[in-house]
Amino acid sequence: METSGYLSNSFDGLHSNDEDDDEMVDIAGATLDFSSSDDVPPLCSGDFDEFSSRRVSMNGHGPSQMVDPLDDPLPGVGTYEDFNTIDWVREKSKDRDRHREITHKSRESTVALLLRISDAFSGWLLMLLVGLMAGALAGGIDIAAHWLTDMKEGVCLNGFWFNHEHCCWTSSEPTFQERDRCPQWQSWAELFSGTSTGALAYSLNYLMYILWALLFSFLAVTLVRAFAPYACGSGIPEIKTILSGFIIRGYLGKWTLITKTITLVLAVSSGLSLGKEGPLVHVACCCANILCHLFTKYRKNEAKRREVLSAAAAVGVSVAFGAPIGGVLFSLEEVSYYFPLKTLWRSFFAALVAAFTLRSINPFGNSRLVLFYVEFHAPWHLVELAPFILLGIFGGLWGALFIRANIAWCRIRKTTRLGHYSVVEVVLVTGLTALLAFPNSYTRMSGSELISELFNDCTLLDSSQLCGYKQLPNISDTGVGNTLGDRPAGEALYTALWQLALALLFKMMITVITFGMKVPSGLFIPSMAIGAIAGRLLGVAMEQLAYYNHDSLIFKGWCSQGADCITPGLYAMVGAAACLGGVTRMTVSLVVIMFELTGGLEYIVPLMAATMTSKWVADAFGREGIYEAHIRLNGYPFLEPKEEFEQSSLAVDVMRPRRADPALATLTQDGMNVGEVEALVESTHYSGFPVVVSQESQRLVGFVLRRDLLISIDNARKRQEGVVSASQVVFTEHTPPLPPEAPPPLRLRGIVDLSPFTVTDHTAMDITVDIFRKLGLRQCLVTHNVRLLGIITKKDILKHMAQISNRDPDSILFN
Amino acid sequence: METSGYLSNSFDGLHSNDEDDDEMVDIAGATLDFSSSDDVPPLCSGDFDEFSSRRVSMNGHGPSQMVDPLDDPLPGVGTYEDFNTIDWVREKSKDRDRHREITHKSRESTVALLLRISDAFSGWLLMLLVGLMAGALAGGIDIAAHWLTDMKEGVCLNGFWFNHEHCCWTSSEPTFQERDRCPQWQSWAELFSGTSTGALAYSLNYLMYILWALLFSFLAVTLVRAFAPYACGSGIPEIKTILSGFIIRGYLGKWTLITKTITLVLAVSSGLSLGKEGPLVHVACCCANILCHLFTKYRKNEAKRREVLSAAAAVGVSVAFGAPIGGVLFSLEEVSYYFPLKTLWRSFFAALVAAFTLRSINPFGNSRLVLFYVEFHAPWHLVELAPFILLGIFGGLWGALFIRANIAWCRIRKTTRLGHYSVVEVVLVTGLTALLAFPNSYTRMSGSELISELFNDCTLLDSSQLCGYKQLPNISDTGVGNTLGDRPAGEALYTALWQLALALLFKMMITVITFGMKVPSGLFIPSMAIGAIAGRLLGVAMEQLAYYNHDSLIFKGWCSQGADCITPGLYAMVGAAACLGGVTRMTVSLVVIMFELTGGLEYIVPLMAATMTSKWVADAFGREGIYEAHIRLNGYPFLEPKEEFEQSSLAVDVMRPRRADPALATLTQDGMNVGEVEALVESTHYSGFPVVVSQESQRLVGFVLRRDLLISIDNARKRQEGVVSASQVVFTEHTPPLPPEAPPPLRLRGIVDLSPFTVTDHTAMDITVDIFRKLGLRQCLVTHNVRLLGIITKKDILKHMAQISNRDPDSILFN
Amino acid sequence: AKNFEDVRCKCICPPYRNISGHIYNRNVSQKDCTCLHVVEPMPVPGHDVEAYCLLCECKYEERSSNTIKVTIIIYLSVVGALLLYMLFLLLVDPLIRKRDPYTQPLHNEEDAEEVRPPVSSGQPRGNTVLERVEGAQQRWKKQITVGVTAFYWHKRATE
Amino acid sequence: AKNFEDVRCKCICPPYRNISGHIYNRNVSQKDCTCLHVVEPMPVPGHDVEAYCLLCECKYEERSSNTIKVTIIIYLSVVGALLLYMLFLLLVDPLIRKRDPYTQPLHNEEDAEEVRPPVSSGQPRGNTVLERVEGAQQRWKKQITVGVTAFYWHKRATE
Repeated sequence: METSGYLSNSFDGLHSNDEDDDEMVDIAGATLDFSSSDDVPPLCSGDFDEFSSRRVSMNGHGPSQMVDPLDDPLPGVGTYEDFNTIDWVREKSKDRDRHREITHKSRESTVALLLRISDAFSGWLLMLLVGLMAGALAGGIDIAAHWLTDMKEGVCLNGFWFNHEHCCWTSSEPTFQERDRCPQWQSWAELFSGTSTGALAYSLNYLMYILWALLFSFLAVTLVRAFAPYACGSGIPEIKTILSGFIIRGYLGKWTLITKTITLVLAVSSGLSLGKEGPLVHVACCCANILCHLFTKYRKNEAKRREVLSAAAAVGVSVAFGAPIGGVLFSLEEVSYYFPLKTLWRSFFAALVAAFTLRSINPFGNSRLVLFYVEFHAPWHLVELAPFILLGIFGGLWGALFIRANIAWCRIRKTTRLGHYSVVEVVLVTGLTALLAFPNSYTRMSGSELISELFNDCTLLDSSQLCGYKQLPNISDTGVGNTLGDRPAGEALYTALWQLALALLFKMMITVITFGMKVPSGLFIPSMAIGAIAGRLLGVAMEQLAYYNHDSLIFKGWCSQGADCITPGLYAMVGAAACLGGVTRMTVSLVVIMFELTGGLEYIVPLMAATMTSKWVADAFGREGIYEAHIRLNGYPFLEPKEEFEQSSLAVDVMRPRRADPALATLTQDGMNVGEVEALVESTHYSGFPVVVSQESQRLVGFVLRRDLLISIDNARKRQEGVVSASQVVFTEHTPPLPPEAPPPLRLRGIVDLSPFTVTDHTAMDITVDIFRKLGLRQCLVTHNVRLLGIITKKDILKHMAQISNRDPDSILFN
Repeated sequence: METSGYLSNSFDGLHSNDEDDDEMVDIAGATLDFSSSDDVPPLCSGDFDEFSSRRVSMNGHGPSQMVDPLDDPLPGVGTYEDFNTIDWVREKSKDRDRHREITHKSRESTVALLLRISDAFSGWLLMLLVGLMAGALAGGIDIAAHWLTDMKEGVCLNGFWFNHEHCCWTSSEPTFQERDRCPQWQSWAELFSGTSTGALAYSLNYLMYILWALLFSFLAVTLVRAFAPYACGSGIPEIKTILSGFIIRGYLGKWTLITKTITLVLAVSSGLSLGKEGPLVHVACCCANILCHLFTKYRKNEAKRREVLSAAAAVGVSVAFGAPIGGVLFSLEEVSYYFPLKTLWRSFFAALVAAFTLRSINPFGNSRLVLFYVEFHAPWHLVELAPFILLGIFGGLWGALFIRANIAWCRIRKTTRLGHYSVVEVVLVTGLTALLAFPNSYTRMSGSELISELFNDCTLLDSSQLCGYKQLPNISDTGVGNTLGDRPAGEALYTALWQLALALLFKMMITVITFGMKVPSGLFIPSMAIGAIAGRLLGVAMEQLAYYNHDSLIFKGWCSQGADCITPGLYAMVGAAACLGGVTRMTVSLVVIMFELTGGLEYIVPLMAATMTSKWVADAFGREGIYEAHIRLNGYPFLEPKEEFEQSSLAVDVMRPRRADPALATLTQDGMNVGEVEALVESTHYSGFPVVVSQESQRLVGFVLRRDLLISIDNARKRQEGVVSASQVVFTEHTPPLPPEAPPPLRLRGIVDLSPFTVTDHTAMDITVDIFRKLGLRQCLVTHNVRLLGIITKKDILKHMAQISNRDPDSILFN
Repeated sequence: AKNFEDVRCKCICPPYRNISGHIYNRNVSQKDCTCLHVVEPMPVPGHDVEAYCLLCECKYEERSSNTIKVTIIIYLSVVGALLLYMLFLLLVDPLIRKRDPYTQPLHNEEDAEEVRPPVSSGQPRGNTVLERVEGAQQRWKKQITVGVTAFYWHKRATE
Repeated sequence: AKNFEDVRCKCICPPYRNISGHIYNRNVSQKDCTCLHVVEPMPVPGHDVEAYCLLCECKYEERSSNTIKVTIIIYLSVVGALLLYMLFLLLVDPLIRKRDPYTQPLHNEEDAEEVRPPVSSGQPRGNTVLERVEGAQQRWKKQITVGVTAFYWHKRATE
């Protein structure tokens, strides 16, 4: 039963042409009315006429004018199967043809000119729409997640839709010590038992907390399972792979978008150790992909669409952190594969629009885009670089450790029977998290709130536990301004430190098993929280050290009595950057994101020192970031652009066929009949065949893709009269003379790529890899003195690279 | 006499191998002792041994093990001539070979392992050095230029080395109204005539101002002429070309560095309408290039060196604007050609180090890196986007106009006899500038000071003319904070506005004829000044409009009486960004630079709106920025990465030989003797020759560069016994059997590139152009069914592109 | 028009001399959001007001309670709809299961027939080549979404 | 040790009531750089001090006069050296001009001989191919640095 399901599914995949990313619609949304409006895209009304005219030119009665081999004469020809890699060169060339045609037509009529102008601006319009939609969705997610998170705690009597903070928004009841208490907000204990203190109230609250958490996570994992399995995880590894040219149909479709948005809120609210930042990138990419369907230019071209997706990745980070520049750099540094300058401008524009939309929605009610925005401008001293570098080392070690542990855990999940119990797993982990998290106030609060509290610098206005310093008698004399000098730690602070240390351990454990579960889960917030806790601990330690030793050699110059010389919030920030850097191996984009969070350039050097140290330390234990590790774990065909190819092998060592293999399967440009071609195609599983002049000379004419060949032959058999198995297949420009009784030949020059990429057998593999990366090739032919020797595909290269680094070459699953 | 000078010079150029960028040393620095220490680079002591061992393997007695065709067996082989383009693929492959060798060796001994580690970190060390050196130089330039600028005005009695501000540093004499007057600083009139007011004093000061200006500019142009003609101009067009792979020896050499540093200070101080920002990029690149000589890895590899230069361009902008992130983006968006992620990290590091160095030098005494750093956080209203977009349109129009006017003027300078009188031209323009600039206080001050004053927001603390608003009676009641509400303009402000309008006109005229003169001259400051004036004018106009119509429909919502709703300084900033954007066509990097200048994210949207409008408007009049226009004016071989190739031509249309031309000059892999090869080489001027199996089959074996061929043959004739004109030249791996009496063959397989890039004749030119751009090719061979048809070089492509856009293809001068 | 409930001016005043810290919260316009207007009653005598106000931090904040309400309601209804749909599928499942699983998918294919290449129905279904290609995908899907996909494919085949 | 001259605390006080604006400038350490320490004599009576000081802006600034001195002196000496060298070249020019211009450049080439490929002296000088290659360069140089290069090449040939 399962097998038949796969087969019919992939069969659809082979022949779907327009509705490329919405296969899920057919499946889960069968009774919803999405599919019909989408399968015939609104802008593509002339499909039928085009089709018939193409058929005529295809079958070649009359002089064929097809000089351009990349013209797509049949629907289906020029598209890709699911789980395959696109050919960037072909796609870009297709787009240029399209553009040229529009330019050419625009000289003829005013309407066409207007069409051309609208075509030129459609990219910007699309960016605007993506920004608006992603910004609005992010705003909605923020509001809903906040509300649901507070739901675990209690309910607002003013209106059930208010979260705790908004419930007490206009109340004048909160006092300086208990800022969030107001009569309108009722905790579950108050609501049920009428009392807010005592053991009963505590246990009631504890119970409700766990129950809600379990409910949310159960709902999340069930919805993901039911509607869009692709909605699980952070999505960044898959988006990286998709941007590099891989096709995963439905990964960025409507159902994924809806499910991910809904379940992300549930997952975040359930109190699991995960964040919304990574999934927001996935959500933004889904938006972009869906909006691409409105524009022919982007709907029909996989390469152009990937430009838009690169920009969407920037938009995702922009709304996640309120950092438009950081988002663009993140997309450039971490996610994108092909990032031309035009995309740079556009993604910047889209990121700005999204940030602006989010700001106008104002989800936190404080005109900030993130909860943990900080604003302090305390100076730092050169000596402090030493603890910052220490934090970098911690971040690097944690990053390396986390990646190893998480990958090991995911591998267990994949290979053992554990993988079959994803719902149970999620519910169990949530229960454990909630059980352990509630007693400690620093784990009970959400990740963003924790980070916000840790980043915050203690001023006179603060009354949190972390600011529980001993009051000095002469405080009011310090005078103008809200900053305070260093003070000795008080009782409250020591308690907070203990709790923080426990929270650190707990978060470190739980994050390893949380990331990779079948709910949407981002890694940024947990990593930052871990780093921020470590940083804050070190910061307070440094502060106390400076306070008690302000006359020692190190502190003498800059830490006089009563001066404010150490800012623990800054340490938390640096620690967060270091841990995030260690896990994701980002550097520049991370620094820019942090610096947009703080709005000040003062801390670039500390942040840079910490992230660089973190990256170096983590790289010493393993070159891959968490995303690359997950890509490899899943066996996606991803050609890492950062990795240098070190081996001295030649193209001839990598190409197929190997010495012992049978000869390369080639087609001749004439002399083969339909039956032979079909037999050849069916006896092999290659995705393309070189066309040669003759089997003896092996002189290369071109390259034809299996999919195009199959579709064309099938089409001809159905629509063209007289095509039988004995008909000759002709790839040449002019039909060779045939015996009079022969059936009419099948002319297929239109689907032959007459300019396939070739390298000589002596080409060093490093150059070949470079060509594959930079041009985005799918395959490349190998020649020797112009005799065709073999073929190298992206998969061959990946297998070769896996072999070199002593990994299993069969872990590369896709073309 | 001139001709012989050229010849012997270029002859040196052909055979120089190690001292690649310091040819100028031989010429101008003959008696200085630089040359000998540089021609033998300190790290390359084993040159001789390498040489002899290579020679043995070269001439091939014994089995040749040279599988790698890119090994460089002779000094000189594998290097490039002056004014030629490098082959990126070859260079990168060379570097990978080097790296592989080091990795291989490091497994053998500890010393080699240490060498490997030092090699891996040498890139970072180099970046550190570049940052330190460029930061220090920029600090020195800032201090010296400030001092010299004030020298035009007077002298400090405390110590002649203090500028005006530092002269009055500790003085308590300055009053609130006249902040810069103190008895220690004496204007020339005070010094000579004893009085500081009256017509006599004014004329004395006027005269001294002009005389100093003339002296500075005369010195500048004379030094440039005498020591380093390459030091003139901004240098960015040439650096762009160099980064794209062109070679201009001496352009980044020691003499250029010294001369540019010295004359930049003189040129800025002379009061000409030019800035130091562009030349600082050139200075930073010179530093990087010189420091590259310390590291074998970078000295010997043109591609690796260009990575360092890309980072250096970022460093230049970083120190010019105190904007490390903006600098990196500038390098990425505007200057660089090949910018891998590794370079991104490194250039960010170098930019930070440089900014840090500059800050520790603290040239302005206020811990800021630029004079016109601003810090205001006044909010802006959505309605204000309209004037901002107006400023964008102004900036775009001015950018387009400036580029046309300046290019026309430069063309006149190039083609008429005016070009012969560069000294006279500079002196005349300086005289004119000084004569017209002195009476108007806004043109008399330096460009940065003007921008600083225009960007500044009027607070209670300011007393400048631009803040000459009418005092309202209830001012002291506005209470806490230093901001002020809108006020009506007073007498002083109206005067200032008139002066600003005149200054705008004057700056617009004079900048057109200044840029391109034979002194170091940057364009950023004048462009920004023009935009800032226009912006400030519009800002004050808006402010007054809002003040007098605060009840009208537009202003009602946000401009209540007494509120501070329009910030003229913000308009100046937006105007500056718009004009700079119109001239240079930067977008993202410009916004980031401006936002690092202001230190706040609030103004991203206004800045983005203005720069985008400016770019679109300017692009409507001409696609090129000023740098691209200058590149084309000078005929450099620069393949614009931004430009899309629109034509549908095929490779066969562009390749040489054309249909009417004689056949392609090819070498056969055996069968030719030395004399024939020499005759073929000398009868053509191609820079490389394909090697084929035989003249009949034209089956391609490889490609050999003219330079390598010439050097190898000459070397063999000198060093190898028995090589005469009749000796066979053999490109095959195994020597074919020769008649016994024949002279020993000359084996040259080592210099043949066995994997030349090939495309088929049917390849569309857009794909070919893409390949050239992305892989950095120099030439590509064209085949048809594996028969060699012709060759396409970068120059052919550029000529083809020039022809398409109806330009003169002969304007492309270089390979 | 702005809801009166949707603006507030919040002043946080830290401890000062012997007065403990206090939070003041009032619905006033942005113009009036200063310590002098919001802090009432003023806890210090007249000459100390300026010094006390200097320490206080007043922030004007806006929100849109309508946005919050609408967002939450939309969110809840989407979740509800999804849950209902899922329940529906689970309930209908046993009914459909009795029918031949192969007849059901045709319903979709007929809809999309016209824009798909007509070859789709002529292709033999059990093609061995296709099976081999599918093999890899199947392996992948098993590894990645095992458990999840089981549920999902099962549903698909039985729809 | 920091020079006492190299630190200052500058307070700018704007006009307040009937007191005109004033600038105060004192050599004090960073800790003491507050309005209360620097503004002396205080122009307002005791109870107004806090309000007046609120308006004043005090900035602590540091500089290094030694850096300035050294930079300027280095700069001037480099300019001087360059000018002297240029004068020297101009003066020696007529003396050298009498000699054969072709014998002079050898002095340089001999120095560099060993690291250059030995072929350099065996190559015929007036090679037509080379001349053609050089033609383009010559054209370029003329166009770009005409005037400047004339002076410079002239000097080179006569050295």
